[in-house]
Amino acid sequence: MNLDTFRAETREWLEANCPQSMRNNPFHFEDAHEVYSTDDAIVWRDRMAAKGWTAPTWPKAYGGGGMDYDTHRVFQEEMAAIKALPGATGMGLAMIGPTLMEYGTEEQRQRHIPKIITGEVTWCQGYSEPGSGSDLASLQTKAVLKDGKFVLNGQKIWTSGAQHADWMFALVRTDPNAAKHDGISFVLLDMHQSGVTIKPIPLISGSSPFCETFFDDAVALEEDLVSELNKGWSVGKRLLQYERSAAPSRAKKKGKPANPYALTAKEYIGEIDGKIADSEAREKIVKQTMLEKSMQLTVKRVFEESKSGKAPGATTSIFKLVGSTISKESSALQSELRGTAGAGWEGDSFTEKELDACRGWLRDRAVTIYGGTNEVQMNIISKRVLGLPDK
Amino acid sequence: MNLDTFRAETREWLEANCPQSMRNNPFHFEDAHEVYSTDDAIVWRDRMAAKGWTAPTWPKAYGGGGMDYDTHRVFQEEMAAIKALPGATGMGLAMIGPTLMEYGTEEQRQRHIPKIITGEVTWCQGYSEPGSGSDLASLQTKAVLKDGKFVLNGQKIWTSGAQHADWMFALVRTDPNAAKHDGISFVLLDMHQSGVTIKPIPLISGSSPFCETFFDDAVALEEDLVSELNKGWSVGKRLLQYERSAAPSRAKKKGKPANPYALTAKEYIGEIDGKIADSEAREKIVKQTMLEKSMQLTVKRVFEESKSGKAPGATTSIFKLVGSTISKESSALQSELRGTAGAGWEGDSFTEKELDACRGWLRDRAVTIYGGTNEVQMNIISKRVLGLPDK
Amino acid sequence: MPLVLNEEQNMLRDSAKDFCTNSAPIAQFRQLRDDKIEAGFDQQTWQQMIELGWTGITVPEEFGGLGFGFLGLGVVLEECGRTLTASPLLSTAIGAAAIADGGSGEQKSALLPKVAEGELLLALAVEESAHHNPYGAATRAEKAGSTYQVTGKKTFVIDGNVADKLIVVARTSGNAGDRDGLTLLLVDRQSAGVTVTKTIMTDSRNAANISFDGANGELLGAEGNGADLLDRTLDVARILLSAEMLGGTQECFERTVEYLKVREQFGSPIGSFQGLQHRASVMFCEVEMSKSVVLEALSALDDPDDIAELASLAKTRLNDTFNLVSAESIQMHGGIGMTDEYDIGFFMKRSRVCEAAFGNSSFHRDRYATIQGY
Amino acid sequence: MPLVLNEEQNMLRDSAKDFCTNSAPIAQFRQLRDDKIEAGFDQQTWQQMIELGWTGITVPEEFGGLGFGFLGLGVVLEECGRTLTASPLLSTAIGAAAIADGGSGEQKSALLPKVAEGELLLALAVEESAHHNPYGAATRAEKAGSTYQVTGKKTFVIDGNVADKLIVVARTSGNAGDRDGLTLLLVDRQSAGVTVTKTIMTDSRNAANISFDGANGELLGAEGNGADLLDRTLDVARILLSAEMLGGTQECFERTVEYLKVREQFGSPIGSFQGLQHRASVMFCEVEMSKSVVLEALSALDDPDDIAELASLAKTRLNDTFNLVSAESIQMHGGIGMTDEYDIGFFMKRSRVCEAAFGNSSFHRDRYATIQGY
Repeated sequence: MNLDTFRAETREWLEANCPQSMRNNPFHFEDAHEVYSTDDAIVWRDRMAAKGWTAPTWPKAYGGGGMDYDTHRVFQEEMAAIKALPGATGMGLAMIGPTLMEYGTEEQRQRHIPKIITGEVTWCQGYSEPGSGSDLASLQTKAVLKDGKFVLNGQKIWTSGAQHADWMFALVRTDPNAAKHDGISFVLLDMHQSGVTIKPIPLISGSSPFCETFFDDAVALEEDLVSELNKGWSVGKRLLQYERSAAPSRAKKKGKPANPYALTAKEYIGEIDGKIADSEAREKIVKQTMLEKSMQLTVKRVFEESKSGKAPGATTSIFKLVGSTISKESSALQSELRGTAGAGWEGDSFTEKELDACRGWLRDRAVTIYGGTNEVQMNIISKRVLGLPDK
Repeated sequence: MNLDTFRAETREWLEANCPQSMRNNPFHFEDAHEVYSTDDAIVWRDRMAAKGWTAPTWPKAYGGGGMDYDTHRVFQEEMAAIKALPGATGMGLAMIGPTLMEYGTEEQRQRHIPKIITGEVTWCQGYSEPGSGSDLASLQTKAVLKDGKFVLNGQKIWTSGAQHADWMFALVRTDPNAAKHDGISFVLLDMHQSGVTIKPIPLISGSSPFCETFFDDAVALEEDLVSELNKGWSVGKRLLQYERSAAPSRAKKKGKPANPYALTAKEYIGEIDGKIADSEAREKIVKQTMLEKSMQLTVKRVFEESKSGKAPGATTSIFKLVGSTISKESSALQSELRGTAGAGWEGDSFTEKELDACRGWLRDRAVTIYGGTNEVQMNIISKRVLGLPDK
Repeated sequence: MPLVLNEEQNMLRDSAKDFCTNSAPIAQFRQLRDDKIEAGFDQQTWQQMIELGWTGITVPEEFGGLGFGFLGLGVVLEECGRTLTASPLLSTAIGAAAIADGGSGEQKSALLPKVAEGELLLALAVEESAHHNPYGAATRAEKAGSTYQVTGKKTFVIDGNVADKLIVVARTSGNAGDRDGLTLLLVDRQSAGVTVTKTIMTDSRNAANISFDGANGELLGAEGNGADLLDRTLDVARILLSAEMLGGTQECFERTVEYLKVREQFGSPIGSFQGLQHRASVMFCEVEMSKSVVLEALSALDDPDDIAELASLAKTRLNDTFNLVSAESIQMHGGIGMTDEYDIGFFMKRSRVCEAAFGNSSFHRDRYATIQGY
Repeated sequence: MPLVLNEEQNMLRDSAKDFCTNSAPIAQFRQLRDDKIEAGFDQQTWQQMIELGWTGITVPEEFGGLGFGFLGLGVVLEECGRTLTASPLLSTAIGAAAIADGGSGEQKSALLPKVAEGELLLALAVEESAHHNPYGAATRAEKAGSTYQVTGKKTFVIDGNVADKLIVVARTSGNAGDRDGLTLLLVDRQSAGVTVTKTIMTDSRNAANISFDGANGELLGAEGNGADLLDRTLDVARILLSAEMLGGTQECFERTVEYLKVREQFGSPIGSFQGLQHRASVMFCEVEMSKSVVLEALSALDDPDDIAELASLAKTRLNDTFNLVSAESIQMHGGIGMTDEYDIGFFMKRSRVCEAAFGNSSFHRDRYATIQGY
């Protein structure tokens, strides 16, 4: 199909089918469950899924949209134009889907991917354990293969959205005697079974998006072993790359939006001769804004490079490190600029936005910890990219 | 003697005996040789030395001033009141003198200390080598004991003032087979001998306060071995502590001097409504000033604590790290505030002060490197003070 | 003045450390929060503090206090900061300082003994916006016979929900922002025309919005000339709060250093990684300098001196250091530091609220430069 | 616009890298400095640059140039930045941009071909004080028949000592600081009333103080209305200089990373210490972002766009990153980095002078905020 035709048809279809309440991108991942639980959201998901547009670039054979690069770009632009939320979200689409496409058997793909696209099954990730954070490969959850089934015992932590997930992909230790990277397998398991217990973890921000997950003779089927036995580490690592290299959405916004920090500062601090009255606050805003712009241009550069056929370079290694620092500082600044009004916890004395600013500041302390701490990211850059030696 | 009487007599004596050109404290150590080469300086040194006041607290037996704590304080205050330069300066007084007092034999003290006090003999330090900077104990200069003499071969670097020094105290390797800290000895040697060759090192600032020193069968006498053979490392380390813990002079200045950065900024940047026109520059000045004040109060606190009989705490471990950072930033700021006028190298287009600002900025990049890099200081704090483990 | 504690102050510190650790530990603070105790502090603990004489530390002996001075109170607050002990001690001491400095002989005789005995809680009502603004009062006070009628709104009044008397910064002339025309008034919290709404802050400590609708106020100091007394009172507040922040900073830092020694990853304690070691040593430097600055500032309160510069220096340094240390402590603790169950997050929340109180670093750097004339 | 180089630009880069590395390495720069060569650059090298067509890269084809645009010149300057190659290429390109943007048809036809052929060197004389101040001109221009008489003093005129023509920012009305009343004039360096004094800067590159005493000037652009042309010209200067700074930054960073791999202390390469590794990785992030920003800013010059924000972004980022990287490189090299004999110090000196040219970071952050309306 001609791209212009596709654009026109897509625009028309989106206008007709996207509920108003779903034209509110972006949202924070912690709120995903809530955002996608409304009636509107389910209607929207089903309509999008029917066209394969919940997974626009995935093969049609599994129910995906089958779009090529240019078509997908047009699609993204049209979605962004009305700020449409994606038809579905979550770790199925972002992580295990691509992994199965790369490492799964055809049978595994057939069994799991269509349900991810329709949104029928949602996924969570079972990686971290209490003693294994940055040093993930030291994980201890045991899985013993018996009669075509893995029997799992142990504990996972920081399982994002486990309380709402139907399935989990997990790294488990299948050979306790092998070297630490060599005895790990990658398995899929149903969360709705008696051997699995979930306990949400209250965070300093007051929300509980993560859980502890306990396995007490929990079962994963042998046919749900991804890749080979004891070869799970490389699958898991690859999957983390999907997470770390996930760059901010590139869809270009129309017009120049007002600087969001400046808006806050003007409200809470005020102006003198058109300049924010507190010169240090103004300087912080400029620094943060310039950093964001620099990062945005870097994402754009990498995107253009990959489009032009250049092999993905070392630049992507900075995405998680810089991106998470930007997010953390952004939230902190939005709280700080509000002064005491940005330090409220609850109650009518504060507006919704003020409370969000405070909670957001606390919540986003996590972004430099989860998904590979900033320290681990720096290790990766210094060793793999710069080639600095080990001790 | 009554302290008040001492103060009055000292004041009178200083007024009568200190040449006007020597009332110009402080000066930069790199300029010491020049400052102390004038006729006035020699007159001043000789007058001070005759009273033992070049080393006011050292025992009278060796020609020192023999002052107790309180007397010395009064002496310092009176010196500071007229900004008198010390009667003499250099590594003899600052480093090898105290070391000999602690580790030297009586014979060594008798032989060396009086000449340090009179200024007759000046000293330099032979520690660093091209391959041994932060890792000083890896030094390679060899000394072989033969017929009551050590024969030295090897190379020292960063020998401060070697081109003007009469004697050197040096760390040399006397047992190449021992563990690296255990084969080092501490020796004294005459610089005026054919086996010693000195080559000044031009620095980025344009000056050459340091030298390379080459030993080609240079000789140190056996009686100039300090402490025991192969026990030199602990002497050398102790001596470094004199250097590192040397805190800024505590003598209180009368009245409130104007902020030196603000003076520069007012001249080169200007003011709006009494505030420095560039708000970032103003903020930098406040930050630097507050840091200096904080450090000054910390020196004061440690001083008061030691006076009150408290054992010297961990606080002194921050002196070199913070102090050097402050010096470096101070010089950089004085250059930066002058804009392009602070980036001049030579010529009549710039004032003396402008050229000094640029040279000073370059020169003081060294303060976080010499005498134990900031990185080494951080290692010391984290391991010895905080007790963080080795790997 | 000497930058070391005397014997009396050392004893006070030891007793405070012992009391806070054993009778008012962080667990107590957590319980207060979880139970949503309206008063915001533990009454029994508070009674014990009174019995220990803490409410009288800064009250002169002639008014029934101990006369131990601000240095004495500072070391107590530092220990309270370590255990996050909630009490109206700080607010009341600030209020008492205002009365001691600006009150009439009659007011001092009437009020200070009650403070010393723990019978009178005080709070300073100064802010009207989300950022510290000492001369920003729009609240008006109209003279009515021998008293004043106060009308306006105050926000972020620390302990405003429990104080018996409020010291209200109002305006008898001029406009918001003018240094002239400010007047300080004593207003009973429970008197007519006063409406108090407790605000729930992220640090779970007391603060309130208070509106005044013709409430009765008693003059404290001179009418229209309150700015000098206010400046001095705020400097007391800044320095005392810095002392509390110093305690929180040290506790948070020490807990983090301990964690670095025990938490293992990649087969080693994470404290053996030089990247973290260097960051820890930078924090150590900041903490050591913070101690010196707070000590000097407290001494300056006792030994009449120009305290404005030192107050701004102390508040800036503790704002920045508490912020640095509490943020680094979360990062170095990793995931567990993000959980509500673990105490380390409390320090970051407390740091955030303290930072905003009585001037953030930007405010105080600007003030410091202005005082120094540039 | 695309953030990748096209084939032409890639070829230009390869050829520039080859030329700078082999024909104009740092050793050449050192020699120029040690010999105190008055012109400040190597004539033979400059002739080769002209032969390579570099002086014509940004000159439109209709005027005898290559028309490769600013992106093309940017990659060349980046390579020159790596080898610290001294030449009047940057100044002349800035001047040519002013002529192309503001000159009359006649001026363009007369001057641009000469620029392309390397026969005309240009320099922009804007500053009158030690800090960048675009509208700060007090230098006056009085109309006298068809020309103007220029009187005043300029400082820090880059390549002012070698340029054939100076583009002088003067004032035909108003006072220093006013945006209105500025007029740009072409003045022959060797004409009567022009006195040029070369100033010796820490980076050993060309700069001059120039005084004008009734010197003859030819109008460039509109009288009294020069600020728009000046802004655009300065943005060109800022972006092109940022491109050069990017080269210096990268070279300095790469040399330091290499040094970390080979220098051993405590039995290990110092690059194996995590403290240094983490600092190196922070620098890597800054360098990568710098590349993107410079590329976008150069593209914006070619593809008419609002360049002011990007120019301030680029200059700020490169000021800060070059400063960070060159300062860290000295620290990480330790003692040897302090010696004149070692090249790494040259980058810090160059960074210092570049930072002050066409606006330091404080200037550009203020400008950026102002453009964005806060």
